[in-house]
Amino acid sequence: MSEKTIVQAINEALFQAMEHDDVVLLGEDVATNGGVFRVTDGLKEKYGAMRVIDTPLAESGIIGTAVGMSVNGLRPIAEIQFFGFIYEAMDQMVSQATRMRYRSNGRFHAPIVVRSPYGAGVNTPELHADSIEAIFSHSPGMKIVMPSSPYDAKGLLLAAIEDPDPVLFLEPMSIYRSVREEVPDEAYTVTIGEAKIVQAGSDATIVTWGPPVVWLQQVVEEYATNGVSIELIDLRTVAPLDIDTIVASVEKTERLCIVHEAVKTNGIGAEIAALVSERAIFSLVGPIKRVTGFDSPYPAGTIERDWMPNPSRVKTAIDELLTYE
Amino acid sequence: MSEKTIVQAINEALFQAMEHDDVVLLGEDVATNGGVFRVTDGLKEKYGAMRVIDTPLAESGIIGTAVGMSVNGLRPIAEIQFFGFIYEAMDQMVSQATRMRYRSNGRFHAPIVVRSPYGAGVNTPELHADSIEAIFSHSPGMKIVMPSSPYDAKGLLLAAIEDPDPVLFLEPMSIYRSVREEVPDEAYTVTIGEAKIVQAGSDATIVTWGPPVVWLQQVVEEYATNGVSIELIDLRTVAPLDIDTIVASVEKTERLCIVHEAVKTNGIGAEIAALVSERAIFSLVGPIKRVTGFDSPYPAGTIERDWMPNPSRVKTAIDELLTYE
Amino acid sequence: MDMTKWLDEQGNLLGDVTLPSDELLTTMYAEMKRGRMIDTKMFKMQRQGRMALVAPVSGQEAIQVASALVLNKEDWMAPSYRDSVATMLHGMPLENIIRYFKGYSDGGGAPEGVNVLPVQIIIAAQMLHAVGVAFASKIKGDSARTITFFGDGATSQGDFHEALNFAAVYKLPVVFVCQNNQYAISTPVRKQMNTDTIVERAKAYNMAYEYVDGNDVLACYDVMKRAYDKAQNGPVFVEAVTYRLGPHTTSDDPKKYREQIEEEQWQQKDPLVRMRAFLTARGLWDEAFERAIEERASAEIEEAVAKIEETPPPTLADMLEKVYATPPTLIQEQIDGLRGNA
Amino acid sequence: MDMTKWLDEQGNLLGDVTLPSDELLTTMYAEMKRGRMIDTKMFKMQRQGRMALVAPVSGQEAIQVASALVLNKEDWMAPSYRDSVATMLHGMPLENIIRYFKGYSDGGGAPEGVNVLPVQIIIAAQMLHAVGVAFASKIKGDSARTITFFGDGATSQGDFHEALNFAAVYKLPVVFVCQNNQYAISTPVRKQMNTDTIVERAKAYNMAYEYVDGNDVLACYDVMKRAYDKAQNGPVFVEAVTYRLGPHTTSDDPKKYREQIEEEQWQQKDPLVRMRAFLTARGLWDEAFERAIEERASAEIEEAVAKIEETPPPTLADMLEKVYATPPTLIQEQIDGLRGNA
Ligand SMILES: Cc1ncc(C[n+]2csc(CCOP(=O)(O)OP(=O)(O)O)c2C)c(N)n1
Ligand SMILES: Cc1ncc(C[n+]2csc(CCOP(=O)(O)OP(=O)(O)O)c2C)c(N)n1
Ligand SMILES: [Mg+2]
Ligand SMILES: [Mg+2]
Repeated sequence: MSEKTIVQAINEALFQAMEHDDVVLLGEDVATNGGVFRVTDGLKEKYGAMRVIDTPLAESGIIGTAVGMSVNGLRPIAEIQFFGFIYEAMDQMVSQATRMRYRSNGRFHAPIVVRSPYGAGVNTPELHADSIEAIFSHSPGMKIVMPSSPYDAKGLLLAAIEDPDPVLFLEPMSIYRSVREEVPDEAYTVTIGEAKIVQAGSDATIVTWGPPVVWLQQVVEEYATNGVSIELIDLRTVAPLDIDTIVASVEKTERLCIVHEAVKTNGIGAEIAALVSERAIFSLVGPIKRVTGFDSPYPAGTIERDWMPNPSRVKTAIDELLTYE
Repeated sequence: MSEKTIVQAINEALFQAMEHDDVVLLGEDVATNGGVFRVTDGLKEKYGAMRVIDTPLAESGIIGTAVGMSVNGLRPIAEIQFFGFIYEAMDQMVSQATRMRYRSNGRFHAPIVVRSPYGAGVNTPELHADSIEAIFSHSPGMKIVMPSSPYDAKGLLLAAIEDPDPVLFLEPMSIYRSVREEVPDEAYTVTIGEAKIVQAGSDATIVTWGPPVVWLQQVVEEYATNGVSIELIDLRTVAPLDIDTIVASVEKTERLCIVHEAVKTNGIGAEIAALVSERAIFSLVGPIKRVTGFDSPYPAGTIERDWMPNPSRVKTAIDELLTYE
Repeated sequence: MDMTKWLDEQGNLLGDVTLPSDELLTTMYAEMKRGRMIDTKMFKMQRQGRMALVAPVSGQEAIQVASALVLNKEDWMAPSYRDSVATMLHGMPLENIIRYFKGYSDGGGAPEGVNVLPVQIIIAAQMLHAVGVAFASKIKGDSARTITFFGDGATSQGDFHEALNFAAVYKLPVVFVCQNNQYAISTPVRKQMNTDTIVERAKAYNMAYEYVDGNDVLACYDVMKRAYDKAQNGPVFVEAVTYRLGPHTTSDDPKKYREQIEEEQWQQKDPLVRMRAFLTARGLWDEAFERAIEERASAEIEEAVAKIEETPPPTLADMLEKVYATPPTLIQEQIDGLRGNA
Repeated sequence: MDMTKWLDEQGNLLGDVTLPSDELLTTMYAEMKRGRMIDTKMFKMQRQGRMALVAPVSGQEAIQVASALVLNKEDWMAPSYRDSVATMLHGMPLENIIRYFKGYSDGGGAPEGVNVLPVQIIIAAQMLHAVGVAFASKIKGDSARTITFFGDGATSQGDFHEALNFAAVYKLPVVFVCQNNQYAISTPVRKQMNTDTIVERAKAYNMAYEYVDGNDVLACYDVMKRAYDKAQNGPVFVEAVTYRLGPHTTSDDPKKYREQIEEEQWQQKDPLVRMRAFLTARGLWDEAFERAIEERASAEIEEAVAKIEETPPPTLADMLEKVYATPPTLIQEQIDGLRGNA
């Protein structure tokens, strides 16, 4: 047990996973350079260039190769350097990896893990910060994991590598190094598909994932000081959705606010709202609120903080929800 | 004025649009072959191979080239042979066409039209029938038009070609030739972004688009015979959403059922449900129903009819909604 | 560019070569003929409404038979939608092929031990899978090789380029077999690219290559054997020049884009006719042999069709169970609904 | 592969050539020097927290200056993120470049009449835009040519291949300039491809090509003039062999992947040093000339920075207004909310 950042926790998980000979790592600049965020640092030195593979600059090539490797018995972990570059590999993600199992009637499957740093707030050029997980949630066959803490990052990554289905593992780059916590040194897994109730509460529910989990804890605490009890749910996995946890919470609190860093329209917040309005509408005393990015491409650095959800926008939403009885 | 199918209406619109020298057409097999559905038949003969262009087999190449053409003053109409192949051009669609305007601070824009046959029910091999419009609705910058009748198809296509923004124009291949109606012979436009109330009603609202518009008219009629008045809304444009029309209808009918041919999770139905649960939840007397495809890839021909929404599933949903007061 | 050819169009041997055994020679012909018969039958069944859509192989049997014959059981095949002659010969049951083209969702599943990837619809996507499969072989240190098929049109796709580049950089044991059948649907090769041959592409990756008459099964076999051997040490690119005698698929009408005279010229080059003439001259073919192949193939087809007509297609619920290893809650609910135990 | 070279590393002329005018010679140097100064300044500003992220050009000025100098005003440029020396010389205001790298959302907008596409982040995507722009020129029958820049790493992308193929098939007036600076971030060219040169790729499309010492501005100018002329009738591919002297971006540490000795060897080949030696030998360079360039560039930078510091970045509402020609209802609501008139 020791204090680790998310980068350290992931790096450690990779070292431990690679003890299995069938695990290989591939991507742009992952080997010699150890990744542009140093997440894969040291792995090539330990496991060699045949298992930690610098690839040519071609995302479709990376994912397509990983799919083929997985069909032939390996468990490849592919890195997409920044999540906005996944569009280049869209077909291999959505029409190939996700469909290998049913297409081959179960003879083959594609147990790949696609790791990628994503998300807002570190003043990157465009297409480095987009949160486009919803695109993949509309494409059944893939699981999408988005941890918000070092503990979960390590445990979920090890679970993803063991998982028999393709997993998109999204790493919150804005909190890569800023969040630290005690993380076991040995290997362990956290179950994919289970949300975590970060803070139990009774007056309203906030559902979120990724970096907002961190700052929303303060928002929730503030409310607590004022006698308002907010339940904070960290989805951790956005596909498949842990709808039972969400519905149970809403049945209790009667008020729902969804917070995410993606574009609003057709974000995963839309699906959550739709499911709740289908399954628990009679529990609600007010509208379902979404505090999200705006309906534009993720913007340039100087305005990203205005674009992202923030405590003040969340409080406005919650305050309104609390007016309903 | 004469009776036309959707294919004929679109073909006529293309002939009329190409009277403008800046309109060009490009895609796989669109020129000599006239398109695999003959939608572009005769255009090369009339306008020549410099303006009706058979391309190499490369979707990213097609859309990227169209974007460049549009920046340099042309109005290209690009065809993607079947919508499932758009994944190959994902970056050019979502990171390039949609972003040219803001990226160049308004100096350039990309007024392309991307035409593609889409949708269920004609027993095609996989990836020929997927309805993946929602992926693009999560990517601001593009408009998405999905007509369900020959009249709208012609008018909306001509509007799309005039539109200063990139437009994804999706053609419902299952009713390409089965629906006929009177269509003016001269050029006209139908406004993009405006839903159409196909049938006014007061007891429940069905929101849909594309082929379901056709068979839902019969469902609505059946209910009418039994004294139940259903409002049927054909969105026609799914991005931007005509939310005002939807909300006005729900405020009147108090019951909402969304029907679409796409995968359920994070389909456009999710966004509609989310918007309504945000803006009009107090008008609702029951849950918001979605009757959609299942959460799997679009399936093989022998089971596609079970996968798609159908009258019986819609009636089950409506009947349930009618039990709420 | 010199093209490898063993037979002229009349089936005469060109030059001094060491022939394969008589048994192999007759197998080559028998497999081509079997492929042709199955193809013809599936086409007819589609016209009768008993198949969804078929992509005919007729005309391209030589390169497919030759490719499959050089492989060992443990080798891998990553096909497109027009490679059923090759995949069957590598172990894919005829029943699966028919089920696939009937629109059954289970047709793509090769039996255990048959290393054939499912039919690929997305042009060139399978080439990257072949690269990955071959890379895994190399990493694991086994000696399996991977062969992938694609068309002339596929060469324009980004995935084609990325696959060739990866294979060259990592020196992977993969054979890329391009069946240049002159058209991508209606688009002729000269509009697809600015070069006279496709092997030009291979040179750009410093990759070994072969250029062969794809309607000459002896030349194809020669080239594929060499390619197979070389592939142990790195990728090989094969361009087989051929022609699809039929339409692109059962939905296509080639009259829109091909001249009848061109079709007739290529009929003269039919790989079956040529090989039959060659075998006849060597006393390896007679009417009885032909009848025997025909009877065997007919029986095989009838048996497969009968079996299929006994086995209903998978249901939607069956298919939903194959999306994930274990269906997540929301999908399980949908399955339960369909199975009536919601 | 023969490389076009005019100067050796000491700045001596190799062989018998017809030199451009003295004015052009000094302009070449002055523009390279100006580019270097701006680059250095932006790098420093980033370190001071006054820029978001910068991709330095230093070391690659020769090919960029030469490329821009052969263009006419109406010609088009489709750059990547590392081409500001070229884009500025083609008319993109320095102010825009700085605004872009400061993370202002309006930096990408060239003024009316300046045909420079916005900075492209997605590797190789701009190559297809160049193809489209050139295609439009050809369809409209104007004589503009299009030039696009990309790196050695970009050659592995599918879009690279599709762009070259389209350009070759349609014989478009486009010049593809590959700045082979030896690395794609940490990945050296020998891991990126299996060939010794990148021009091998051009041959696969039957495309005209040039292979040039990218640190020799005279050779670059010669090659680019020829490429420009030839491009009237079809695409030309140029490989300029060069080196980025600095890190990939301000977030990169080349020590992880480059040997110091290699960096020193390339410093010897600095295009500025070489050209200065050449000019000095011809009496076209002295300290005063150098000072004059420096002063002009400093003034220019200060003016741009001052102007920028006066003009705040666009707000989110401004940016939302630029997504569509007219914001749709739901976006207009968001704009109204931000502008406080909801
Ligand atoms: C990515 C993609 N784009 C387009 C298509 C539609 N399509 C199917 S086959 C075909 C032509 C393929 O030509 P070629 O590669 O020469 O193979 P052939 O059919 O001649 O065997 C096209 C355009 C597709 N299946 N996938
Ligand atoms: C599609 C895509 N993949 C990955 C990246 C991340 N990335 C930015 S620059 C770069 C290396 C580019 O190398 P090269 O093409 O040689 O250009 P250079 O930076 O050397 O000028 C990479 C991998 C990107 N911007 N776009
Ligand atoms: Mg072909
Ligand atoms: Mg480089």
